[in-house]
Amino acid sequence: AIIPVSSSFAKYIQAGVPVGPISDPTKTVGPGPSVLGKRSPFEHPVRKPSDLSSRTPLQDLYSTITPSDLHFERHHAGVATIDPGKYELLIHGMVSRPMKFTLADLKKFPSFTRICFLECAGNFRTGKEEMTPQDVLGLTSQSEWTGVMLSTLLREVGVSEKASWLLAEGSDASLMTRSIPRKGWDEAIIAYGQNGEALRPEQGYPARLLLPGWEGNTNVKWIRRIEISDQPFMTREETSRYTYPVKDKIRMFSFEMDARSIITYPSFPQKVDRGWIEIRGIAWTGRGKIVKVEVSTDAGKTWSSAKLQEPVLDKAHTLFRYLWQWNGENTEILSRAIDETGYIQPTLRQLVDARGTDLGGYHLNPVTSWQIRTDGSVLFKPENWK
Amino acid sequence: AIIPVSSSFAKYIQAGVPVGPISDPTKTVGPGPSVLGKRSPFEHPVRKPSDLSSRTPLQDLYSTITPSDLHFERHHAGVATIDPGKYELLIHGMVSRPMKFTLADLKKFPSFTRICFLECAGNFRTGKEEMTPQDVLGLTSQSEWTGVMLSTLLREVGVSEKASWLLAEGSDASLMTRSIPRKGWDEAIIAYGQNGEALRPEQGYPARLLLPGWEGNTNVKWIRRIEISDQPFMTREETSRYTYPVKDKIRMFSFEMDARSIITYPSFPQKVDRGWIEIRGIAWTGRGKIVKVEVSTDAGKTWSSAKLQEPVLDKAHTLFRYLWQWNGENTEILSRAIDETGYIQPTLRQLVDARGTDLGGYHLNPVTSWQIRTDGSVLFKPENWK
Amino acid sequence: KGQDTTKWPATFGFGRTATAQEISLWDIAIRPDGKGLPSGEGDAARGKVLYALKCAACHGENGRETPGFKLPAPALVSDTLFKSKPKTIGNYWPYATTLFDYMRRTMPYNLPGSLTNNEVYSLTAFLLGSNQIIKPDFILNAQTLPRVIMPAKKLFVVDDRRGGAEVK
Amino acid sequence: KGQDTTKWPATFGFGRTATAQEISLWDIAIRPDGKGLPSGEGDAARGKVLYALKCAACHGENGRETPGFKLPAPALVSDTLFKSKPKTIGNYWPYATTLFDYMRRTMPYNLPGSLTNNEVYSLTAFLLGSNQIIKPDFILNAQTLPRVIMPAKKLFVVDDRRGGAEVK
Ligand code: HEC
Ligand code: HEC
Ligand SMILES: [Ca+2]
Ligand SMILES: [Ca+2]
Ligand SMILES: [Ca+2]
Ligand SMILES: [Ca+2]
Ligand SMILES: [Ca+2]
Ligand SMILES: [Ca+2]
Ligand SMILES: [Co+2]
Ligand SMILES: [Co+2]
Repeated sequence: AIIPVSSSFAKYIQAGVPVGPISDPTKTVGPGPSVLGKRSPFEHPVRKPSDLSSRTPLQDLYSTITPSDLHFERHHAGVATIDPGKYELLIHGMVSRPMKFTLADLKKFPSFTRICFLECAGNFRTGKEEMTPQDVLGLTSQSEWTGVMLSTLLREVGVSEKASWLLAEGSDASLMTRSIPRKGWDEAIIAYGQNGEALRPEQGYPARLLLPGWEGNTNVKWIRRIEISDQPFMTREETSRYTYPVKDKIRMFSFEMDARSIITYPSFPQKVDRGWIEIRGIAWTGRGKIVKVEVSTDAGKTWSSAKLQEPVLDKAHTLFRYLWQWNGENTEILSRAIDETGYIQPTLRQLVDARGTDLGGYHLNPVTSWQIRTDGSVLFKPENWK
Repeated sequence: AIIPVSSSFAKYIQAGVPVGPISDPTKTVGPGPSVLGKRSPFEHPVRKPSDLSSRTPLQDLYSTITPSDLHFERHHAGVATIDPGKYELLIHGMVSRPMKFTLADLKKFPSFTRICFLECAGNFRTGKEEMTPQDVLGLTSQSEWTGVMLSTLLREVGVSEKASWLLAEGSDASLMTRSIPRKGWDEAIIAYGQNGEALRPEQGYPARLLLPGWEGNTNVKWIRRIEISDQPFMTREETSRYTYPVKDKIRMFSFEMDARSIITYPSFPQKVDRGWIEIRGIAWTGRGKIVKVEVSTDAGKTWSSAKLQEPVLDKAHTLFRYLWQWNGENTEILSRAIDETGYIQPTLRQLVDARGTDLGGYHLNPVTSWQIRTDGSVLFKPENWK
Repeated sequence: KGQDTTKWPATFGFGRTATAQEISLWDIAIRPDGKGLPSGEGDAARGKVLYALKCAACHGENGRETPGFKLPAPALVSDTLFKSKPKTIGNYWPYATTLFDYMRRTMPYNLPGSLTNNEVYSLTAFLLGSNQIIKPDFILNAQTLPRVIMPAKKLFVVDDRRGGAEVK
Repeated sequence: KGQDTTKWPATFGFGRTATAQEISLWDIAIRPDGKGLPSGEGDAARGKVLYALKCAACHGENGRETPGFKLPAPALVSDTLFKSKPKTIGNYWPYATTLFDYMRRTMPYNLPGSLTNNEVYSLTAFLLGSNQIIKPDFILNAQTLPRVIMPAKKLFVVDDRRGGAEVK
């Protein structure tokens, strides 16, 4: 830790005053106000990047808003750089008047703000005990989004009553495209704001589609075109990707993210002490609100209701907390989310029973479990289903 | 704007491919996932620092969460640097057992999260037409805070029933101290989390007092000591500062921040076009929830209700929006907040009538007004009350 | 209370009509029925040459997984049995039009948008051929491509889950 | 629904008892009744010398505003009329104990925490004297300081606003 020394009175600070990493803060005038804040030199939360994505450090977060620079990433041809002055959104197809909107145009329309999560449909990894929540489920984050409701723009172009699907197309080098059925249009936002400020480049600057609760990939980033149609386009991302085997079939167009949860504390590689522990985590569902989270501290034999942090928002990460007195013995702790449709987050076994062993990598939302060892160490419990 | 070129396939990118500030993003593979995100090179929101404080760029924000690096600052001896491993909070005085808590101890207790605003009691400036919302009211910001309820800690130390005040003391070089009466204890939080991550240094890392709705200065940062007492200590910050003349008296212990609002769009130095304009702004009150914001587009002659963004939270910045068709003529636009106690944000004239002309600089919450000129320019309307 | 009662106008007047030229420049998506396919044509022979030149570096000499070697890009050729691994065009892609659409917008990864329509037709023919879906001499164009029936098409079902207690 | 029904224990057992020594090291706040004042003493004559050495650079030669010159720190001396500007110790501070408490914790700004208790007593005496509140030879200590009555004390009233329609 390096302590910067500067203040409006720095000129008065006598040479020889001890200033160092462990100087007494009550006797050391600190730096004055600045243009942009920085993290404490003692804090280093980071995303975990791979070639294709980067993961949010869920275990380092205390609440539900993900700092924008820690928002997970998944892009298919890198982060596009878009000049906001040249940006335009085209809406055409089955409309009375095809139109182009500049970014300034978009910002002039009546605006809307909401907090909701985003999650990659491929979120969830297992395989070894030395995994953190970031490793297991880091492809989800939450922001406060602002933009213009898609319905406001569709009103301007005059959408045909016969229209039933639209194609959303990005302007990155993958020209990402997804077909969105009419049931997704009502809540859709063309978002230009994220956590108070402009969208971050990795989240689609200057504008993206936001479909609250729907799989991340449908929330097309760097959006430049919307084509109104009466059938899906069957793009690569909705056929050869983001589909998954279910017994002898392949399931496609799974838009809503299924309810799930994860305990973020305690988790690997943390250690716990015998005594009272507040088990903490997040739960969310693409189908509305979380109504209940249940926690088991005896490897799934019994379950009790956890406390949900108010306000519980629609399609939003919901904090849960559960008090537990650990007696120092080996055990497993688990959580399961229950959403307003009555859906209970299933076990991996239930998913395998329903879908077969060739599960694929999408829309897998099993209950996950942490093993607590007598020495207080916490390990992920990998499960194998093949 | 400089475009970084790197990706997992960078090695395949042929030399000679045109890459530059205005290259076609659909044909340029962007950089891959990274450890920490950065703002778009086209966006430069900044705080406006003076010797003593820095102000949040309210006019650049789209919603209610202030990005942590843009949170306003006001400190009295610079930003303290605290080693979290050495941090301790002492609670003593009229208690059965004086105790010290490490940061790790604080984090083990049952935790609590809420969104609320912070505002310096000295927020509000006027004086010239060329002022932005940041200049006028930039000493307020909002975060999602997490910590342990003060009441949880007081339960551990066993507070005497006779206790009625406590002293909160910071560990910065000003050893900031404020006396807090019992009515403030229930909602008080010892916060260690801000917008998902650890508190930022400027907001009191690793722990601060949070008194939702109370004047910023009472939310003692870098808190190291709480002394339980049966009378206030009459510290410098609650006597010679943060007090203000009211006619022939000096008013002290104004804890709750009075309801106020500001239009952030349109505002100086923006320009508007004739036609439909969505007037936008924020309103907040330290006394509960905002129940209504009224907007006038005819210099205060008539007022209409604006739309509030749901959910409206207790002691929180509340977005308001109001649709207006501007006919191109000179006018003034204003907003006024109404809170759940029935309080209506007053005009400067009303404040002068109630308090006299020697208003001082604290707890001034007048309705502010933007002048719209025929050329579309927007200017702040300074008011003089001497 | 807390509501702006202003009636919305029929139009806010922001934005402008897009010209036909602007639309056609961006209107590149192709539907399974062939809507959106450009004129031009191609065949596997020409595709094979292009593939070796522009694609093999990432997708492998013949588009197949090479045991013991990790390709920087997905395999493109395999047999047409659903249960076989890896899942590629032959056993997992329901529409041939998707191949044209996807390759034209994204490939080659390092130079997206650089292929001509004829080149994309030829590469599509080559890959469909390699996956034993069309004959080596099949000519692909806007008329023939939508008629190619993919083996995996019959496997696809639309998700019918709507929440509720059942795990599906 | 959405509630953890676990009963809280009488104590969670986190944290530890603070020792008397630890408390006394940090327990520096002083109340208007003098509780918290340390032993020791001081007077204006000694304070004047200290002031010139350690304070005058920021607060001005005699603690007064100099017309046409902006001090880097607030003026400390003015007359004792409330309506007079600037508002300083003489006309605006309700308690003399506050002066001791504040200076000991924060001044001199560049070396906070460097003054001895005797030095703080002397500087307090000097500043109270300069503001014509105590006589030049008054000895300040834990007994005499809380007895000093400040001219502004009678002006202070506690905010009694509780919301509602009235603007006050
Ligand atoms: C520089 C490396 C590179 C080159 C060269 C390249 N590709 Fe690719 N290709 C990729 C990557 C990486 C992906 C996966 C992209 C993704 O998943 O977003 C891919 C995906 C594909 C896919 C989809 C595969 C699937 O299973 O979904 C096809 C088809 C394809 N490429 C065809 C081609 C053709 C044809 C060429 C030559 C004209 C080509 N590629 C050249 C890297 C490359
Ligand atoms: C390096 C500059 C500097 C020096 C040296 C300095 N001060 Fe200060 N002093 C300040 C500043 C700046 C403030 C205002 C701090 C604030 O408002 O947070 C201040 C405030 C004060 C105040 C409170 C004034 C008010 O109106 O609230 C007193 C009393 C004071 N100083 C006394 C002293 C004494 C006594 C000394 C010498 C022992 C001293 N100062 C040395 C900069 C200085
Ligand atoms: Ca995506
Ligand atoms: Ca329990
Ligand atoms: Ca403060
Ligand atoms: Ca209106
Ligand atoms: Ca089309
Ligand atoms: Ca004390
Ligand atoms: Co994804
Ligand atoms: Co303040």
